[in-house]
Amino acid sequence: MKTLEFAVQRLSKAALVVVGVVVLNFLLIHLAPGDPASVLAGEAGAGDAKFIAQLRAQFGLDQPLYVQLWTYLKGVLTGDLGYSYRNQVPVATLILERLPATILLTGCAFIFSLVLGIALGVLAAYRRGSIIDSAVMTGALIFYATPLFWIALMAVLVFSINLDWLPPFDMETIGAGLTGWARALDIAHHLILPTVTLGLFFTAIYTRLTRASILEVMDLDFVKTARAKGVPKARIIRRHVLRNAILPIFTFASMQAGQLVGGAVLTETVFAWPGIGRLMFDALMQRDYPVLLGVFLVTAIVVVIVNLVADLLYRVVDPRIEAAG
Amino acid sequence: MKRHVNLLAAAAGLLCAGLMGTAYAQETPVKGGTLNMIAQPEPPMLMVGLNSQGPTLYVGGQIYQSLLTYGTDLKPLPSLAKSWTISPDGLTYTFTLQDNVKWHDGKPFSADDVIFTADKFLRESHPRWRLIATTYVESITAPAPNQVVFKLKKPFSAFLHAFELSSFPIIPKHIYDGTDYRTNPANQTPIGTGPFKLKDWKRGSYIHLVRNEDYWKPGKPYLDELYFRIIPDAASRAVAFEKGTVDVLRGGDVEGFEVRRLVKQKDVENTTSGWEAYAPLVFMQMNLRNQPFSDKRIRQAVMHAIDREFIVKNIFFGLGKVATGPIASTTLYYSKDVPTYPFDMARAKKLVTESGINPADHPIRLMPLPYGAMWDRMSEYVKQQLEQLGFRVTIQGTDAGGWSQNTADFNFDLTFNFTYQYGDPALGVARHYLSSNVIKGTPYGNNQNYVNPKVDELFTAAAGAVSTEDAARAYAEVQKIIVDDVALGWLFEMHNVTVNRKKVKNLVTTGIGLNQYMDEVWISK
Amino acid sequence: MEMPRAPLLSVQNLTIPLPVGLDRRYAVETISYDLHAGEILCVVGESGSGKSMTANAVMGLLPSYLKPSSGRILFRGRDLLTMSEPELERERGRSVAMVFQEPLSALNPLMTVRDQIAEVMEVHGEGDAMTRDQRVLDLLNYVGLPDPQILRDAYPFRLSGGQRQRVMIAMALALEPAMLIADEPTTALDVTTQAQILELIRRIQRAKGMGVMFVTHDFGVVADIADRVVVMERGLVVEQGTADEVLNRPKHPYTRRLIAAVPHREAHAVRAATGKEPLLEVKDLRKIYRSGGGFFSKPRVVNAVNNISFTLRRGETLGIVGESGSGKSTLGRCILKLTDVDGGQVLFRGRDVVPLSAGAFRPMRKHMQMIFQDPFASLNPRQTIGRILTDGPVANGVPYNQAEARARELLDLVGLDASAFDRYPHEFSGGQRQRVGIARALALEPELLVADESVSALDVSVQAQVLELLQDLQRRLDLAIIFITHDLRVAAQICDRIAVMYRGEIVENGPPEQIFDAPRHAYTQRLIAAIPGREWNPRAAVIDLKEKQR
Amino acid sequence: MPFFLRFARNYGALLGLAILVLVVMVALLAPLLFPASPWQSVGDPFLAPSEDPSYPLGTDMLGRDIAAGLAYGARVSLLVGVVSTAVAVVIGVTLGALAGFYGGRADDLLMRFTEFFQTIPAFAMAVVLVAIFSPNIVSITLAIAVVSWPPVARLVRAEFLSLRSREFVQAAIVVGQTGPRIMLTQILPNAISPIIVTASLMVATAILTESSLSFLGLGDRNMMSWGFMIGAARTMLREAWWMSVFPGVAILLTVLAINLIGEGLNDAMNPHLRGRKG
Repeated sequence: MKTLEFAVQRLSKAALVVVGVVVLNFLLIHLAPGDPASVLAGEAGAGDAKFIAQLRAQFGLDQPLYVQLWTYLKGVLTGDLGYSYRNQVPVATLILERLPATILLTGCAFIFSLVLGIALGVLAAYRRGSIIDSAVMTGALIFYATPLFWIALMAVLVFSINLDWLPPFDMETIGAGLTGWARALDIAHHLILPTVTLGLFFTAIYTRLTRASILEVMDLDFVKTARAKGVPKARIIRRHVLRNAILPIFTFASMQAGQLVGGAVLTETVFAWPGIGRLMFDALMQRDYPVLLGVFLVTAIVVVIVNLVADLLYRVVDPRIEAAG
Repeated sequence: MKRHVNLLAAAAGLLCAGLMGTAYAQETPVKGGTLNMIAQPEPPMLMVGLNSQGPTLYVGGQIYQSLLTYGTDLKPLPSLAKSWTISPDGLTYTFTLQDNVKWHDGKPFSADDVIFTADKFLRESHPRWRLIATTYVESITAPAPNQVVFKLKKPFSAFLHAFELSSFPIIPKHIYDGTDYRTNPANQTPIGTGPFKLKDWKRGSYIHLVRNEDYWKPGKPYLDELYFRIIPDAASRAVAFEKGTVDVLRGGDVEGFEVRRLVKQKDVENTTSGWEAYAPLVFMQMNLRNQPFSDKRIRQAVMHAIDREFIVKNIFFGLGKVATGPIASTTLYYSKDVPTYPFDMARAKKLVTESGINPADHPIRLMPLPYGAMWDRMSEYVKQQLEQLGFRVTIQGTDAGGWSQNTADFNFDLTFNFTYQYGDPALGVARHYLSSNVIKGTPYGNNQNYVNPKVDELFTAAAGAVSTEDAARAYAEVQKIIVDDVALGWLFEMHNVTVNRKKVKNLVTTGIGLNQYMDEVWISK
Repeated sequence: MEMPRAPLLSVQNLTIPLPVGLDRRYAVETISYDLHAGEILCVVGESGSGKSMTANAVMGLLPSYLKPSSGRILFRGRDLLTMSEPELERERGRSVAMVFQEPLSALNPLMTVRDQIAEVMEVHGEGDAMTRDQRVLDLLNYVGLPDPQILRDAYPFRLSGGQRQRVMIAMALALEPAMLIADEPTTALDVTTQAQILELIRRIQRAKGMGVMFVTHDFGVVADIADRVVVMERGLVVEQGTADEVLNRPKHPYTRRLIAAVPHREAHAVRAATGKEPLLEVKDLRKIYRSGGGFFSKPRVVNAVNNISFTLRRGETLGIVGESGSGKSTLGRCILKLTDVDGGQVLFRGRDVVPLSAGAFRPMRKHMQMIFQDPFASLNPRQTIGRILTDGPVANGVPYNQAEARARELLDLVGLDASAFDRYPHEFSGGQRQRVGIARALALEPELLVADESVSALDVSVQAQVLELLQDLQRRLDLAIIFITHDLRVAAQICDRIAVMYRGEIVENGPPEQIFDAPRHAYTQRLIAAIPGREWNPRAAVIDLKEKQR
Repeated sequence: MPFFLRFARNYGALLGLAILVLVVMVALLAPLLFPASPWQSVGDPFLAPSEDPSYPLGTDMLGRDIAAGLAYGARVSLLVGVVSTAVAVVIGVTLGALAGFYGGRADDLLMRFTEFFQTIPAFAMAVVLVAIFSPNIVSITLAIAVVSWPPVARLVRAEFLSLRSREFVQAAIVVGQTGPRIMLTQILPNAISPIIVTASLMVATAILTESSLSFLGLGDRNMMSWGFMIGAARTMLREAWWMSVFPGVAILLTVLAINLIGEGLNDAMNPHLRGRKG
């Protein structure tokens, strides 16, 4: 199969997944008890039945569920993700405003955890049985077992409050009026704690996976062939083992991309990061369904795109895939 | 060791403050500067006519203005209304407006805007004003471009207290007339008459207001910029103040014990003033429809079983005062002469026994108010206390949405709430006790189903009284009855503390505190 | 420098202990043998004999838990066991090269053929990029690969098994080593490919004058290629000598037993099955595999079974012979409805089973049973032998007590101890397990047995026993057997008729004599010609042994 | 039994087992160790550890005993961890087995369904489920189960797919066993060890998820839980470190222990991997 054809086929499958996710979420959320109109009315200071009925009609909540679903799907197809009950802004605007922050955070955490995890995993595998191996694997085990929010709290306590090295929250220094490189540096400075906190758990996963994968590949016959050719160990790891061992890590990592967004809910709350993780949580607490749905939709799209890119890259790296179709 | 350092720092702080105090005692306001504050939680919008949540009023109060504002003694003060008169029969209120007021888009402000606000906009979208307008207001007219006259159908002793920012913000007619208010795009770009204009709003991050150069008070405001930052985590908000990222903490921005710690810092001052118009009063709401709370003795037992001093001291970190009844001690017509419910477990148990109700037969669902840690602790405490009376209590956790809906649908056994009193009992208190206000659909009415014709009668008489004395007499009587009935389980009056760096001057001057537009606030260099 | 007569490689009293807890103490014990330049030394033995161990020890490729405890491995007079890792690395690939059994897994899937061959030269600092490139081309040419220009940029998965093994050989030859170790290099290949690779190795060995250590289990291969032979049994060298001595005048009883067990075509009386009613009739059977296919591309279509027809009578054994991919196993699976069929009929006792649903066919299954290839995979490791033997009858409605009694009888019938009933498969050897597999098939008293490569995974001696058991049972129970195998020698030994399959079709069909002596189809002829050790008659070598047995 | 011997040779796993046994004991004996409810104010608020010997781990802002909270919290963590995993395993095994065994359209359908669930971030989905069905022990357990079954389904599908073509399964078909029977008696027992290993690791993840939910205020308000304790104490990190440090360590140790056991099980159940361990 040609790559283009593969991409088209894969895209249509991805679109199906996204639609499935939307329908699933829509039904789930609307099955739930809790009426957004009454929440909104409550927030307006008080509310009477007439006022609430008026709000319900305005938001289309008085329609049967399938009509609401159909309306929503039609909207989504034309890029209209609905209107936020609470914020009185189109959902798409709200999400697009917040999305870059989350992509920056999760993207950095993704790269951070992948690079560090693979590096540590390779180190541990290469020095198998040594103190370095034990230290790395113990560290990985501990970070794998530590709750994310707890690491976040401890990191703030140590690095912001006690040591005062890093800013404990926000995405940039507000009102500093920085531009260009100065602003980028400022954001980078703010990015360190959330990235590391969010990334550590995944670093631990990738470290363990990389080590296991490398050791598994080292048991394969072609490594024996390479040794029989007289290839030194370091070169065997570099040229033969690494590529074969890391491919599955990449696939796994791309599947984990969505989980990063889940972690972002916690991280963004603790670090006041203006991203969609927090938007989702706030929307949930306020029964702002269109926003909630929109966040899930966008997340699903991002996840699907990441998977797609990973698949395409995999095809480039691994010649076998194309033949197998 | 640490304590020593703190002491030293405190001493140094005192010394500095002392020196500075003498040096700058007579200083005059200076122009310029940026004031950093926190909007918590992030307001959904800044259009105060459509949303009257705390943060909306806090930020929107700098943009929109009302006819009147109120002093810390609840006396009306001029705002967009320069002066006012009341006819002796209490039926005609005449307001004279400020001159040369312009909207942020440059259009002139006039009596037409006030009439539009009162007759159309708020009548349609503001539940409290709608009630007042339909019950009492006969007509609203503008005999002159700077004059508005309200004619009432019958006297209403609280009428002059109905023009506060959250109750009566003035809306620009030229922008909203004839549109769908809720979807009007101008909601995102609020146009008011206030001293500050919206510059930009980065959702999830900050709201940025800048000085209104055409403000109607010449030479004001002093400040150039206001930043309202969005910091969702309470601990982070405390850190933000500590590190000087923000200059002001509003009540509720940080946890009570953080307040205790932060006010000890040098260069920091605090006040509980600025909440008199709202006087939030915290209460337990027991559903009177079902056993066991349908029995008055059980309700009284509950009151005796709860150590309200403990709640104030240990859960709310001293930021409050035990309430004696439905009316806060700072609100008009407060009366001390009511039955009391001291903490007395023995008495509580005796009352339960007298009622003949077996507590074990009546499992209680306790629905906490989902507003944060202190409220959760209070629920946990109340649960423990009631279990000591023999009740089986289940905490039913909900989010804000679930809480509103369950309360509004009367689907609860026991919950918590607090009420703003708006200066006059007729505005903020009576609504919880009038039998006419047992209405499904709102969490802020008489949801507990308290019905007492005598109370209805007295509240109506007080509201319609022309003289203050008549009103006071009726309110005194009604308080006695309600407290004896334990219509609600009043816990305490919340003291919200405003904490700010001392360099911020003139911050809290009125009874609406930080919701007051900050045209007089300045920062010393 | 060296003495002319000194051996290239000399293994002296080599002992390699096994980790504690295994069934024996030593992987190999005080073994000694020499390999001279210019000769092919075959190390032959059954599985577990330790025959590959020295090969790996020479290369320093033993797994970490195996360390030689005594002895020496002298290569050109230097002890490889005392060399440091960097020294060994210098020798590997340059002086000694190795070819492995499974060419697919032995090649790095993510490197092109060119890179993998060039790497040998690169790590030994031989030539520059250009000369190495040229050398790769020459080598690919030399090992007889077509279109080296194109093929060198291919990835291993694109090549056929034989091509991959040629690439491995090219890689081994890159630096013209003095010694080549080939560890079962043809075992994973089809018989025709095997013949070609053997031919290639022999040619290269002669041309370069290399010493080749050739590890194999197949005496046919030994007969074709060996100059000298080392026979190993359970870690010991039991016999060594020239190929002629060992193959034709074996002295050690073990060697004699092994050679006696080598399957060989022998005239056996054709039983009179022709008169009986046909039990199974297959008519125009078709099975098509489709793979891939998307919106734009056509699916790849393989006619795995293409219009196959034959008849099988009670008491008759039909051999289905073919190389991998010929469709022979698919045919077996089609007959037993383990896979869907795309056309044709399978008449069992006159009733077409093809249109039957899985549920409707289930009651008929007991009449048609199967013996599988892999004795390790065909028994559920979590069930006792008793459970395995009774599951079938119980599923067919036989009361458990009865099924149990029958199972114990069957254990006796297939030559297993009655105590096996309560034991688990892992407690048994491969041959014993295959007996269990046969007992399981017989438990349902079938009329038809399909045996799919049922002895291919067994060592020759065990293979011979199992074949004998099958023949014996068939006689006693009057079974019809479809015997699927890739090994013509085995088929010739037990079948009444042989059908040769090639690319989904039966290209030739007849009694063994006809297939062997007068093959008509070109493919059959190729197949016959490729049988290893055709010139050698193992029966002649051990005639006395055979006679003693009878 | 060689299995136990193999397991016991793994010191990490033994350590994990020891910790877990301790945690389980504490959880079981909580009512004996701490007869008062963990919600009951028993001492002065904000007692630091060892400030009052009766409360070796200190008290919280309402004077509740941190040690009692830990003991009762262990019950919730273990209960939620084990039950949600059990539910997830049942769902995952059922769907995975059907997809893997029957293949074809059923497989396509089930796997696409699984994919929907995998595309939504698990934690975010758990948060939503718990919030909209109101937080209580049942909704939390089910929500965690609902977001954690897809990996089980995929694993079981892969196992069934590969075991299905194994000869002993073919043999079971040939002797006339029915599909469900083959799945239950032939395939499942052979797929059980990876399932057990995965399940043990899922218990650990479920405990982490439960604590994260409680931390966000979405725990069961009637049951003391470690995540809740941290969530309630987070704002007092500086004043009363013990309130959040001890529950954090409890989570860390428990999850660590379960992971160690899971790895031990993995090594013991897949002996061919033994050589790989350092």
